[in-house]
Amino acid sequence: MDQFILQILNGLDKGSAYALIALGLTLIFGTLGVVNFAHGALFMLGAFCTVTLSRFLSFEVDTGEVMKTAWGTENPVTEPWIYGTLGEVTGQTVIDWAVPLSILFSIPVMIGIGVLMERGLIKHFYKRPHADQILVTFGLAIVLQEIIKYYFGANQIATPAPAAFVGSFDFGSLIGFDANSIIYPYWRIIYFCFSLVLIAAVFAFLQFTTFGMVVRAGMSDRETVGLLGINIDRRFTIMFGIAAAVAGLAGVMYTPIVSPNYHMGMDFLVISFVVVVVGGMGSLGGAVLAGFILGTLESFASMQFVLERLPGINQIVIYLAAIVILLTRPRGLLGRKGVMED
Amino acid sequence: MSKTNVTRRGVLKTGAVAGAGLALPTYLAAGGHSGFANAPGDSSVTLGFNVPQTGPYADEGADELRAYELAVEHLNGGGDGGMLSTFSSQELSGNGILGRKVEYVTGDTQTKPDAARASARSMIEKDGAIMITGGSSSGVAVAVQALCQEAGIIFMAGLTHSNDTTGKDKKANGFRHFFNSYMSGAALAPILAANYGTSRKAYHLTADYNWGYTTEEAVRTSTEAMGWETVAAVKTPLAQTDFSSYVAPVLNSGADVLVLNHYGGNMVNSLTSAVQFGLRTAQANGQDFQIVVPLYSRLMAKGAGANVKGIFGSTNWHWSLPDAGSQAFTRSFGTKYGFPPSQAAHTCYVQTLLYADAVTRAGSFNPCAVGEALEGFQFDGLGNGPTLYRAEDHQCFKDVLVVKGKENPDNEFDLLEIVEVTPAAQVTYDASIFGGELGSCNPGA
Amino acid sequence: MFGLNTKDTRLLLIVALLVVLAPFLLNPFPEGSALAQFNAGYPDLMQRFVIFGVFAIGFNILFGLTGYLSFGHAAFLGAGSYAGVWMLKLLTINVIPAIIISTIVAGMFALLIGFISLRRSGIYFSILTLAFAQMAFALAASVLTPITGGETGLQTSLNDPRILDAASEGGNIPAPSIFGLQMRDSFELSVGEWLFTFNTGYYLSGIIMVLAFYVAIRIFRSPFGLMLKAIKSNQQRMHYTGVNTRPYMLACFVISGMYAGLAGGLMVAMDPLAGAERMQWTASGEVVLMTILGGTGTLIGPVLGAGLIKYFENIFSKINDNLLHQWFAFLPDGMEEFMVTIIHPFIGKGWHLTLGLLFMGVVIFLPGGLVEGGQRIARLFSRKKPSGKDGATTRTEPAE
Amino acid sequence: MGILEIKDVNKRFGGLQALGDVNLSVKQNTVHAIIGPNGAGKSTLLNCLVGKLIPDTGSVMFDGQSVLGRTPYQINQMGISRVFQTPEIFGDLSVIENIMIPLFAKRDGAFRLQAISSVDSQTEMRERAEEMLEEVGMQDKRHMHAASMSRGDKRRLEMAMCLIQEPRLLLLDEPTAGMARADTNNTIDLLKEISSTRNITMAIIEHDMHVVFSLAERITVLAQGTPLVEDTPDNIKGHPKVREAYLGETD
Repeated sequence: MDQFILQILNGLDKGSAYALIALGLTLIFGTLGVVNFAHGALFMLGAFCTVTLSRFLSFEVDTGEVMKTAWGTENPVTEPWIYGTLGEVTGQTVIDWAVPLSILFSIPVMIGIGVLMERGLIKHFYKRPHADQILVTFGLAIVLQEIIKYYFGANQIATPAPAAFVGSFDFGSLIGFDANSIIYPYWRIIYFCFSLVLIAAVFAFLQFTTFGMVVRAGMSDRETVGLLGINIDRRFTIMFGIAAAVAGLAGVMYTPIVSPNYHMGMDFLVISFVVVVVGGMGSLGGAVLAGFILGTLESFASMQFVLERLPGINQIVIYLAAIVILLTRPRGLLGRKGVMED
Repeated sequence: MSKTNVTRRGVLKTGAVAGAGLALPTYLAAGGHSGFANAPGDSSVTLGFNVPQTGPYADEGADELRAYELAVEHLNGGGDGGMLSTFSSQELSGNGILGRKVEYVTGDTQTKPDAARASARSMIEKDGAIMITGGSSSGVAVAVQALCQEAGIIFMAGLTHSNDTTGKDKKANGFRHFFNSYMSGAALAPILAANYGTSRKAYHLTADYNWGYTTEEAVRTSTEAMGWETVAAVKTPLAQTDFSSYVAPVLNSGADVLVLNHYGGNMVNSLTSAVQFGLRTAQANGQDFQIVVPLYSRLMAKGAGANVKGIFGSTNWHWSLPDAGSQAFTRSFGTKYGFPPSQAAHTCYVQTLLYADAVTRAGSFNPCAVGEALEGFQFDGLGNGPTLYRAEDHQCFKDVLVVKGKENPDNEFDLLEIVEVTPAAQVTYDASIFGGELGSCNPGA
Repeated sequence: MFGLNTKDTRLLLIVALLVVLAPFLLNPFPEGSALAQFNAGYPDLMQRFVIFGVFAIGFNILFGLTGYLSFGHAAFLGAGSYAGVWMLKLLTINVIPAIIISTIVAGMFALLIGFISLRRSGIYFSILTLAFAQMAFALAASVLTPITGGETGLQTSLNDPRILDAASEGGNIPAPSIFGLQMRDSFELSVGEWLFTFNTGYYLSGIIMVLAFYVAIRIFRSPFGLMLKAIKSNQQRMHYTGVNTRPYMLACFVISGMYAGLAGGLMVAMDPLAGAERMQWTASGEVVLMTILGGTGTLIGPVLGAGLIKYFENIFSKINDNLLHQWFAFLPDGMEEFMVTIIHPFIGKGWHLTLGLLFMGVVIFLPGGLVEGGQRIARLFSRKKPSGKDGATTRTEPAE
Repeated sequence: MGILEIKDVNKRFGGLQALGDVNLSVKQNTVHAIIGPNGAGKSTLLNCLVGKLIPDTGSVMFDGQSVLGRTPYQINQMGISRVFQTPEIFGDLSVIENIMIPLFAKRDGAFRLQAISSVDSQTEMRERAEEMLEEVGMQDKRHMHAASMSRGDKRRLEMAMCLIQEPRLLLLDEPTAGMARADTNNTIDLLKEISSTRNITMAIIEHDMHVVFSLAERITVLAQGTPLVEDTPDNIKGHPKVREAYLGETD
């Protein structure tokens, strides 16, 4: 039973990651109708906002001393510049809090990247065939990846959560199980809560603001809204920026869970498309729901007693579930009719 | 159509066809005079360095490439000579290989068997490479080794740790210096028993592919021989990035040790998850919970950051080894590139030297002669103590290092500390236990 | 000729001629010259050009004609490869049975996946095919290791039965051959500084590619092809025209899958190893990119796209700084360093970057793919007539 | 006994009774119009005839065979063709190809794999297609991209695509909707010519009374899913119930 509850927690946690990534994608793909293969790259760029900020904060400057290294060269002794400005203790704390700090840092950066991307490239492709969109965004994804690889290397980069969040929360004793039977890491709980807040914020924004209403109207009938004298193009640009920021924030918060490398976006690309389509094209709620369903299924499939009975099920469960859902529900969970069906 | 596999590019390049201006076509018939594929010309010889340059192992590949460039420099008499002076066989004198200047071509394996073979074939067919070396996974090593066997080229494996490379998939033209899963298990088990006791219950997470299987098998067998019990062994998809659903159940499974049969990104991520779930600080069965990583590399340790502290594992070589060979190599590499070499760099450097030495001793580039010179070759001074290139399976037998994550690293390269140098004798096994057949050497012509 | 109209015949003859002369055309630079690095006329790459050409031609029969974007076509390539290696292991080292069985097995696999996936259209179809292929890949790399060799790949080995062959002598695995002629056998011709390689495997693959191309032209020009184009254009009207679109789609999907299987069979015939990553989504994505890059729906486009991507993968990844220094050695030291620094990010380990820029460049400046580029160049020279639907290729108009 | 016999057809969408006890008989070789105000169930009825919808109860017989449970393509193969409100043609293809596709469908049935023979070599088929083009006066547009034509030409093409299949029943869903007066008149002439020169039955759904009274021999007035009255055009014109239910409202 405790194992079961643990896997539900895992499922919610994984699901929140999938939902968050799919949310950004479905804003662009499910609603603007652009097949954006660069979405994974946006997720990756978000993660590298964290790396950049943490690198910047802990950028080492010479202290003036020189030390002989064990491999025979003489290197100057260095320390993070921030020690010089804030003192060692405060400086250390600021570096330690790089991940939460980069939430603030990444929002403007990611919106900027999103807007730049839309203005510079994507807007010329709204009316082009999906095939062309695939080619251009895939090309862009590769270019973005390679730029990151050029500066940060291919290896994973450790980006731990602040020391205050290390450790786990004991759910078990809270609900009457043995102590330590159901423990869950603080950071993952934070990630889950953060996702819920972000998802809720995006929904509220689209539902309750005039901007959101116009965008929703524009999604269903771009030309009519255009005729009303509303500059829908500009709003779509902002929408793209928001989607990029959502993807980026998903990446920022994910860094302590999986150390980022330049390739992480590609690893998530396929799954995020599967989540969006299983959720149903054009449905934000569907994407979120699909994220949680697939995350939970994946968690259960990785349990030992499941694997003993169905070896390899953990390898395929997401795809199997996707096939079953798409065959029983023609437009995914909550898809709108006629969106990317031809 | 005349039958020939001989590519004459090497010959042409070095000007053997001097009649450059001749308008008359020259038909090259079977290259019978040399008797083997890609026989080099008189002035230079081309080696093929096939390493991952894209994909998750690109950094490891880059380090391998640095080592190869260093080896070529040393073979051609440049730099400080590195391990040439400490190598027990003093045949190499810095004038290339058999008096021919060493040149090289590079390629990208992408850590995919298909791409690696394409790259290797291009080196053989287009560039006339006489030997192929490199790689950072067993899938690639096994694939390229088989290709070299077919093409009649010597393959000097880079980083490949699966038993299969010199076990069931061994080939007469292929040679491995790196250690393997079996040796990791054999070296680790006594240290684990000494540090964690003999009444431990282990939980294995195993990457779901060939290397994972052989590593799990090796560690299980050797730890169970010490009295440990295996509670569970769960296979994890190679593409997995978040291991929470695999790690979460471990604490309540009755196990008190977690063995991560993962490499590269898998290991970094599973270890990160394990530490997040508090396994490193937990208690189980009245003992401190422990984590073990059978195969360590410095790049992995770097990716996992502080999570590796105090965690045991094995490695082929480490730059902090005190012997003269290791020191010479580390100094030479550090001077050129500004940081110490990785174990992948070391094995690649050594393999290049070993090949050059074997050619020199054999007096020929013929793969069969080279293979004969390597088989049963005993040497020292290349960093792992006295070493044997066993004739039966073309596997090197040498000391294996048991290491653990350093508690207080001095710098970003000083992440592992050596706990034990397990002598070669303790990790040697019977050549027949993994099956497979070497076949006979193929000179390619 | 051959049941084709003049324009198609001309196109077929041009392709056949290019295949025959490829060893010359792809090796334009003399051996040992600085530019020899750009030569592509060695057996492995030439084989890859034509084999991926077959793969892309087949993919285009599905995507170009019907507009159904399969994102799991690599599964058929992989299934064909595995079937091929098993034939080489069990039956005979002669490649003919291997190639035939590969095609059939892939066709059956496509029938199964197509039957299910074709219940949906658009993006839903794409994701279904993707899901099937990813399952095939994940299982082949892990739990199916006894059948597929897992991550290491399936290879021929010394103790394979090969029931039709005489016991092999010596300790070497026989190389794939066709009636005694080994695939890797080459004949070399040296003309002055130039060296040209004529490889058995390449010509076998080349002949099959020309045949596959010929069949593709026939399909494009057949009533069946017309029906498929009509399905792409207006599925609704098709239903009310008395046409059952499902069997047409399924037949098209299976034919396309068989092309992929044929490519897989040829791959293992040239180089007897089948790896699981051949089925991964990246491999499926690659053929999509090849087709779009070359020009979706055109006959020759996919072949060009396949060639270009393989060229970059195999040639640019092998350029290293060492070579750059050789090329620019004639410049003064400072300039040499500068040039090397500028070019360095785009070659060797940066070849992906170049490829990414190429994708973007083509789709931005040549909306119809490479074929459009070719047409523009042709127009520049001839200035005779504006492009039309009557060209040798049937381009779908991108803008509506 | 008519060629098309609709008996007691009912269709509900949730709480809405879209069709209630529809009984209708279309005589062979007549032009039968179905009119009615918006929401009267005209389109629902049409969709029940072509297999897009299945009635909850009742029967639809075409030439003595039930069409219920058959798919659109099967019903087309029985000899029923349909013209849509907005012309449904193969926009990506040329005009002549548009004509040849239904011809192949007629000759080969719902599916026949002819992947190797060439379209160009099917001279007999091509000749018939050319004849049809001439008949509808589009012979000089044969190589045009169908999508690039005017709306009137598209309608004409769609009509030709239906006629070349020599259907026994042609269903027309507001064939002149959105057309200019001149185009409408052309279409009326075309339809008149078709009905007089061919043995073809037509069922036409139409809003435009001008069209209806120019063409129809029988008219059924549908209101709230039920046939109100069925009669000749002259009688319908003066019918008080019709005025009340339909004409009075619109005009």
